[in-house]
Amino acid sequence: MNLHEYQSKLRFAEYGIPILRGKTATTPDAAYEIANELGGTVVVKAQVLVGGRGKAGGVKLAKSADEAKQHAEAILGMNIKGLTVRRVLIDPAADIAKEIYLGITNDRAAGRAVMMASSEGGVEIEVVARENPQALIRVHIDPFLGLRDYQARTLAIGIGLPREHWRAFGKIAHSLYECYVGNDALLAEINPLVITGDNELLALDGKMSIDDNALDRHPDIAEMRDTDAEAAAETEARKAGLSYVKLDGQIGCMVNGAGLAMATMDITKLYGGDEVGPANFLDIGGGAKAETVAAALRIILADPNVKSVLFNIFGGITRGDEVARGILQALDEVKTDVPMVIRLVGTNAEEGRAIIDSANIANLSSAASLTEAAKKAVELAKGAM
Amino acid sequence: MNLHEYQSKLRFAEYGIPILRGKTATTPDAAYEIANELGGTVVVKAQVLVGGRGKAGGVKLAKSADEAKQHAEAILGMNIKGLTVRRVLIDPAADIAKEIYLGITNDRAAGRAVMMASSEGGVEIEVVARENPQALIRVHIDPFLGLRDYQARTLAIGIGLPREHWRAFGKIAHSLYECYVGNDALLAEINPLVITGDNELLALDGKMSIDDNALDRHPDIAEMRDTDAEAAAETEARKAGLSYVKLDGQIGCMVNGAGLAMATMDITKLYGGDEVGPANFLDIGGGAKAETVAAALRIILADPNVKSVLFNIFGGITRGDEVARGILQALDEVKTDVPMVIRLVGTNAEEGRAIIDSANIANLSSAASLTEAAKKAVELAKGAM
Amino acid sequence: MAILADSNTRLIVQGITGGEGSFHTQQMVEYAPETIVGGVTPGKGGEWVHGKPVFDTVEAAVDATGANASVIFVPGRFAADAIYEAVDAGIGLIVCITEHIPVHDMMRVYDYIKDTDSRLVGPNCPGLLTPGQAKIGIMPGYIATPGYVGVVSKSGTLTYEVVYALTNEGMGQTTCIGIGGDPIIGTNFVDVLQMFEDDPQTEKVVLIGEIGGRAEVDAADFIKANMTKPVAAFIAGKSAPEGTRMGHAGAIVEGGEGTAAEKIEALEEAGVRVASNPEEIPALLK
Amino acid sequence: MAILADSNTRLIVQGITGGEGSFHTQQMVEYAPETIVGGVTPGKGGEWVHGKPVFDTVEAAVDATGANASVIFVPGRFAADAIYEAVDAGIGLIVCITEHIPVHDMMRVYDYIKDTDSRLVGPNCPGLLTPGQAKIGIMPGYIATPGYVGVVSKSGTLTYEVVYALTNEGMGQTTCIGIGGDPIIGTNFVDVLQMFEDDPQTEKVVLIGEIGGRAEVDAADFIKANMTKPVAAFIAGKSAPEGTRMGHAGAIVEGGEGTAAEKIEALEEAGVRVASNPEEIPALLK
Repeated sequence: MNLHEYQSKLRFAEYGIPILRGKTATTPDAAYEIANELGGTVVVKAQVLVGGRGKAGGVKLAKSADEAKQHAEAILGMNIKGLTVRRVLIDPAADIAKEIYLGITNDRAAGRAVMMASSEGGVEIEVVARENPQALIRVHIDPFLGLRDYQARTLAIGIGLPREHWRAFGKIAHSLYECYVGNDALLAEINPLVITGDNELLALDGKMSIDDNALDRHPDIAEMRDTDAEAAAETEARKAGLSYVKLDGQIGCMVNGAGLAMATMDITKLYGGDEVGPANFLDIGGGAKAETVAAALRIILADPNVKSVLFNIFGGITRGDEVARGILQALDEVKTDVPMVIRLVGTNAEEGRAIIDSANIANLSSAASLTEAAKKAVELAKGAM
Repeated sequence: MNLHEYQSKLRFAEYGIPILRGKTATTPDAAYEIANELGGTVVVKAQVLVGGRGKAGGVKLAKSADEAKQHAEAILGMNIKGLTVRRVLIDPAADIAKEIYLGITNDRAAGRAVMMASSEGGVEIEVVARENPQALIRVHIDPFLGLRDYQARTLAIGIGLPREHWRAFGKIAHSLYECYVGNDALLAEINPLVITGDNELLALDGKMSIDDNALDRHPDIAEMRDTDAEAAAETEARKAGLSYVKLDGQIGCMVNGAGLAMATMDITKLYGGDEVGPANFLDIGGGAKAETVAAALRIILADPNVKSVLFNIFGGITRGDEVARGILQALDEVKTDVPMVIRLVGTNAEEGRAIIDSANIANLSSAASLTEAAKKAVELAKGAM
Repeated sequence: MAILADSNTRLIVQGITGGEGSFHTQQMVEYAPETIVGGVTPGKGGEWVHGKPVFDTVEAAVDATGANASVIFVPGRFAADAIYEAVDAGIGLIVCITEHIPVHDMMRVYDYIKDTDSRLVGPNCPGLLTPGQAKIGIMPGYIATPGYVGVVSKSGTLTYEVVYALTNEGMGQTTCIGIGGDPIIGTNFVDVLQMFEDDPQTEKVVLIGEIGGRAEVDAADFIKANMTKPVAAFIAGKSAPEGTRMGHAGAIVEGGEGTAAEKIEALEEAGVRVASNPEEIPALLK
Repeated sequence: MAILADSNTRLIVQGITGGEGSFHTQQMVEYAPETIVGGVTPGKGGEWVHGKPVFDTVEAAVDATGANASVIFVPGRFAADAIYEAVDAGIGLIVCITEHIPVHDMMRVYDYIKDTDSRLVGPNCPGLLTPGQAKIGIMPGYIATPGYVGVVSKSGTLTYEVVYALTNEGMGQTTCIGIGGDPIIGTNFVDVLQMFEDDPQTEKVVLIGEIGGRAEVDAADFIKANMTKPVAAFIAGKSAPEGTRMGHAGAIVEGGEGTAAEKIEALEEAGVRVASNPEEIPALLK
């Protein structure tokens, strides 16, 4: 789960990282009030869970409260990469002498957290890593020891930070580490971390991503989830315990298991070529209970692009006949004319296919192999276009 | 630094360990008020930093506030193994069904903390360890992982605790561990941990010892030091940065280094036999600066038993002539007639001895070896008796 | 021969009295009764589940049964503790089926276990299957048959798909192992590839990967440098868009890294035959 | 030959710009100039102390000088961090002179270092001296002379006393090492006895212990089981009363355990000649 800039920065502040004390507004009038209260030049920043808001016009400097209101008016409701801006952050404008980068995430290969710093702040870290890898200094952190002073120093030295800033930088690095651990974050990033004209260090922009698997020990964070930033279908899927991602194609895929769901998507794309492809990723998890299948089917069919549906269920321990009955029961609840192909594997898979076939549902057919099922679903989708 | 029972139990309570909510009194009248407020039967317990107060009559049951006052009157001012009782704890009387032991300390050989439990509560753990070692269950704790649930369970199983108490016991074990770590304790012990008639677990008595080396990160604990419980000389020595322990003998020893100080004590005892022996342990630390030597000398001479003083200074890096001058300067400040022997080693030790000898101080002589010096000090002490 | 588990394995089930644990214990007992020696659920010591004794601690189970392997079915918030307990009791092979363990918990587990003699497989994995000998975890037994192909995978049902396809083509397996798709796992592709390379019975190897991370690229490097046995592979997620997590906690392409394309390229460059459809795998191994 | 340090040692001083660090650096440089290659003080990188370069981190010092040993003079609250830094930089021998390190800090350090290739000596110890070759720490160089006796001790000045007595009797030393008297130390008697037993130059060994703990009893068990070379010993604190701490953080007889009497008994039972006066030691070795 990703946090907005203002949410991330408030978390940072709780751990002692210096931030600008701006406020957020959801209306232009509120933006005016905040800018007025802050006085001087302010920055109006779209709070939206996607990169590149600056280029999209979502960040504007305002010399007066009136100007702040105008900018808020323009930014609120703006669509940035498919997401609507519903909130702006009004921060005092900072006097920036130098921008650096400081972030922490988990390094899968090392099995540890890695803290990274770069003297090139304000640039996306992936870009630095790709184009100027030696400018990116990394230290791996022992999860039991935590960040050591000497590691913070190694980062400061590595990015050529003047000695006078080591102490302040070290404090921020420690705070960021504590913030990362304390919030079960997958990523905590200050970008840019600026040195101001007064030689103070300041977190100007921030980003945090929280481990969904740890949200039950952070109920306060779980409450911050911005469902506006999710497709409605994803919200619904999450509530039903399903893992769903909407894609651009025409073939609705319902699969058990994430790897198999991806493979199923890939194969519809393989056989669909440029014409048709997967409409979604959807993992219904273990088994295939009627209510889960029904919820998944409703979500898939809510997508108007969907022209055919492909069920790919590898029963595992479950018996094929049971799965077949679960699917029929779900189809009984969710009526649809969209053509569907079902491919069942598992103990008693043949019995399962027999049950499907004997149910004589006009728009539902079965297939023996994944390849056959995918080809059928592709044909059906093309036929319905 | 050892904490009193009431101090230890308040720490326990901060970490969620259930205790009786008694209060302490330093006067019989205050004891009456507390007993009256608590109502019912109470226990009046001497707060004194030494074991065996029960046998000494320092713990008494009182059925009324009047009786509590009488007991407080008897206990306050009582001398228990050389320490005067200045405070009593008035606790409600507990309904005890069963007493167990739970404690944690550091195990030098393992380099780790060891948590110990025994079904024989109320008995000194050393006695259990000696006489019934299989009744003492131990788990060693990884300092980075902390106590694991399964370890608390292992203790509960090992002491035969009924299953219904595992959960409560586990919580107390975790709390005790956190209390031990959080307070930089060397020892944290609940003895007895009782199961009440209502099947509740309760820490009836508690003991904590805090690492002196960590007191600067626990200023609240450092303030709790009970200087009443120290000999005045020990308090003074501690303030002067000296390590001093009063003993029963006649030869004041002033030595640099703890091991050498003990060895010097041992040798005076070796040559003094049953007649004379060391009056103290005293480590003046590195070097021999005049002000340190003067402070040490004042402390040694304040003991009326002291009949001779033995300086044993192994100069290490320091030069012998410098040490000699430091000692003469100190003797100039602290005038005394007690006979003294000085044994100096180090670069320029002979020059040092020459300086001592040429100062012509009537009651100060020098010796070349430790053996010679100890024998001299023994003779001088015998002569002065 | 096989890797990690065979008919001599002495397995305990941590969380044996829970719903999942009990169900899969039954499956495992049916598959290879002698290999299952007991289970652990705190507070349930002395009970019996599917004919196997339950203990209060792993240590007690090890003392009584001589267990040398453990499979973990306890809920996410207790899983790390269950792993520590198994390690401290000297269990050599620990297979953690539990999903949804937080990454920070796993970073600590990973660090703790690396200096011990225990091997962790998973978490969030289907476990492993040595056909005809041992079943540790939730992989359905009927999909596999004894033979000479080693299978290693990040996935669950996709693994079954491939194993089933191999079995249907008459290509039996030495051991099938699901290592899990989480960002931090105890045993990675390279570890298992080394074991298959060293296992005299394994003749060919199948690797099933997916988007996210660089484990498949590391595997390709290892294969190129160290493997003599032929390897076929499938990488799931070719059609997945960047920046979107696909179910598995680890399956996400971040900052252009971890794409299926780069993994496939690395594997092909290492001489691995990469299928575009998992059902092609048996043909690629022939 | 010698143990732990010789003329090939490349030593850095952590805390080289501090009062203690600077003073003892001078002493060490005077004793064996080639063995001291630099120092570390954060924020002072680029300076020079007694002709040796100062670095901001241990890693930078190792990169520039090839250091393989470090001696730590930083204040107590920074000492654990200094040890971790030295370990992480791959320093093989870390000698911590610093005293007053809290036990809880040391329990973590002890646990961390045991799975690494680094050896810690100390803390709260005088360090070690290989006469004529290397001096790491604060032991005065003039008290020792090259020879064939290995000396290991929990103490500081008491060690000097014994070494000085040996030197005065013409009995030179291979290496003199103070392991420190704290409850948790990196290197114990048994570790050093093993090294002396393995060192071809060491012919005889002196062990200097004191009350508290059971390290001397463990040493006696080790000597009985494994040592062929003669050992003489002195145990300080015979006259110390029970339950009172004697200076050293570890020197306390608790619950009747750790008395001088039981240690002396165990050592004598192991064939060690135990002196009742440290000045007797040379005679016992003859």
